[in-house]
Amino acid sequence: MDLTDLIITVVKTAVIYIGMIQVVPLMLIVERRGAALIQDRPGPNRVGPFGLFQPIADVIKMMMKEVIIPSQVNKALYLLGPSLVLLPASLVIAALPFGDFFSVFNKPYLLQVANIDVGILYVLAIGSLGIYGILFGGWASNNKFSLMGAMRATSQIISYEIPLGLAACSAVLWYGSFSLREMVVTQEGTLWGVIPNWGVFCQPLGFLLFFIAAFAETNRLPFDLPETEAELVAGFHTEYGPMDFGTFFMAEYMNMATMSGLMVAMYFGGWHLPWIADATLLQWLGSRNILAILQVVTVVTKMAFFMVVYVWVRWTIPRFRFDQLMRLAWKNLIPLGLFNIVLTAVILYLKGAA
Amino acid sequence: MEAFLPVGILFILAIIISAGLFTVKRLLGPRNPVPAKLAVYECGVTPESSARIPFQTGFYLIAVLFLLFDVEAAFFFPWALVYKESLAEGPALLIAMLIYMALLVLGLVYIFRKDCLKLN
Amino acid sequence: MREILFVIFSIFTITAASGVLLSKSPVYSAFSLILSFFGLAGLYLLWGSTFMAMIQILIYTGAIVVLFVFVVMLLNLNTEKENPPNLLFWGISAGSVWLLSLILLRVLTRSIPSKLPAVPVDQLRTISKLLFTRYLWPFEVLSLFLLVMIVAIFAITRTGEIPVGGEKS
Amino acid sequence: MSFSISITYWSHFVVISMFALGLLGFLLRKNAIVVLMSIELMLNAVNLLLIETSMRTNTPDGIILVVFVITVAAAEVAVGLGIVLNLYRLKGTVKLDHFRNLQG
Repeated sequence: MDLTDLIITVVKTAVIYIGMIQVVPLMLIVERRGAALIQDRPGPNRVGPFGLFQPIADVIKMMMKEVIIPSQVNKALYLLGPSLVLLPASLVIAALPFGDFFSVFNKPYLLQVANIDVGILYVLAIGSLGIYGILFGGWASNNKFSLMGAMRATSQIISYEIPLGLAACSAVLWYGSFSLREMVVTQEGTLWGVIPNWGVFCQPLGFLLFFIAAFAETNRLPFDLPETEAELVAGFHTEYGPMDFGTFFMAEYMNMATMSGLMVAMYFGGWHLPWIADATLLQWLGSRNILAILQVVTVVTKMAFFMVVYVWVRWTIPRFRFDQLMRLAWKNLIPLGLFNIVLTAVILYLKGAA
Repeated sequence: MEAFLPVGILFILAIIISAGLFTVKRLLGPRNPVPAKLAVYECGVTPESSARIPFQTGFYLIAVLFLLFDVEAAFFFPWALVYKESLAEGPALLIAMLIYMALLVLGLVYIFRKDCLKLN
Repeated sequence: MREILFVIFSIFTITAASGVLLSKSPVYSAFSLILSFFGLAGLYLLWGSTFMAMIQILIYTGAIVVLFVFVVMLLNLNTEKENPPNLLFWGISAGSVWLLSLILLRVLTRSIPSKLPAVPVDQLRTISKLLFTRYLWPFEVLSLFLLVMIVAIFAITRTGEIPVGGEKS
Repeated sequence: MSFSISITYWSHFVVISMFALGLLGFLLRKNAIVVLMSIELMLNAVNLLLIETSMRTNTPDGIILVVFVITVAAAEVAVGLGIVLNLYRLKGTVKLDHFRNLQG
């Protein structure tokens, strides 16, 4: 790896990371306006045209607020809490593929932070570290509501990690690879010449499981038990100031974006457009780099669709109760995940035998 | 292993962003601590008892079951990786996994029978 | 480059591991344990075993330490103070234990040649194949073992709340 | 893989130190939970040695052994902490000095 490689890698990483952070202000306005649309009210529409500058105002307001460190907290862990949530959320995006590759000086560079051969395991492993920020932050706050909120959040996240893993496992079974990039490459073309060869058509049950588990993993409604306002004040971040709350929020939105990116890569064909092969597109466009831009636009559009679905579901479906949540995970999703693995294995066996 | 170098770069960037957020809030926000403001929040009244809550075994059981099932699920991954290639050698791997999964399902059935996961 | 990273990760791991011992509060011990396992995962990566590094993070940091942290936080043992350590006693113990481990390692690894590694094979698939061919039966027994563990845990855990300070307090 | 021999010695140093720290914590600490953590440290030192040797000699068997060790460690922690919980229920503490009923 020479110097130009290193510089391009650093720039690429920075661009992808900063791009993922931009999800946060965008989602702020989409969520607030979306909620207003669904609840039939105007929503924030004063700051700038159509209220588009609302996120800027929100961020400035958060920064200018007073920093409060409550007197009874366990200071070191209390201050570390938000960062401990943000770090794993930032690291997970390394495995997401945003496109095939672009070329600089006739040398190809992948449109992905790192092409990790154990991609899906990496995502599951690093993604599971996010709970420590919640646990330590909630415990260090030294408040009943915080501790209860943290415990609930953790129980929920760890319970839904197993269905998530089982769904990912059946995807690995289907594609025969851990690498998300290779999964996307396999999804090119059509199934029986009619429908796109996407994971969602080959693994419908797996996608459903992954979709439900993704909501629970990101603590979104209908699974936002950790911060049930009526019971737990604000959950694990009761004692945190505005900017720390902002950091937790940022991590939540980045996790949502990562989950959307995973769903796109594993089940919705990644950078492939339906029915059009990459080679044909390259012929039409004539240039590798224009194709790369088109691929990035495709992936981002698909991700944006899932983000809108997140908002839509949030304001449509009411919240579960805690025992219902646990029953859903252990009694329904885990047996279904195991069944899906057996089903996939048997189908692959029959396909191989035929 | 070289593939993880960009992850290291990303890690450094993430640390910079977290540290930046940390300093920004320290620099911009006013500081005016008052004892009442710094007290523990309990819906506006003085805290009744300490934040210690009785240990609920339910949480422990969830964590233990998660641990055991996570270990079992982790073993599905290497199997899933080589399953497709091993199909040419007959259904040996499929049967091996079915036995493994039967034992796992037995565990699940035991959990449902005992019904220990009912919280509240 | 690799050597420098290796030294950094080693020092990080050992410092975090000593943090487990030296922390007054079990919560900080658990936190150090997380850092230490993270450093170990880095060392596994440096040795070229990406799969084991991920399994280390997934199972050790992601599941085993969660259990520790749950128990520590819910039992709230923070108030229990241990007597301050006798530094001389700890130092002598540390030295002798370290020497003992050194001798143990020398004896155990005498037969292993310290030759330089060949080009690593496609490690992921090799391990997976091996696990389901030569080690298939130990693997099945492992499943049975975990099943027994589930039963055992339900047998020893009584449901209900444990009041602060135990039932007898 | 351009590791020199000296790195091997470094690695052994890490293994020894981690094992020694684990053993030390196991022998000297009074808190039952920290004792369990120390056992984890010892197991991890052995894991590191196994992986290092296995990668150095290019035999994947060592890594399989690590997989088994991790499973057993998980089960050990699960049952161990269950026992600690029961101890806490009995005496309201997890300090090992308080459990001397079996002492002769």
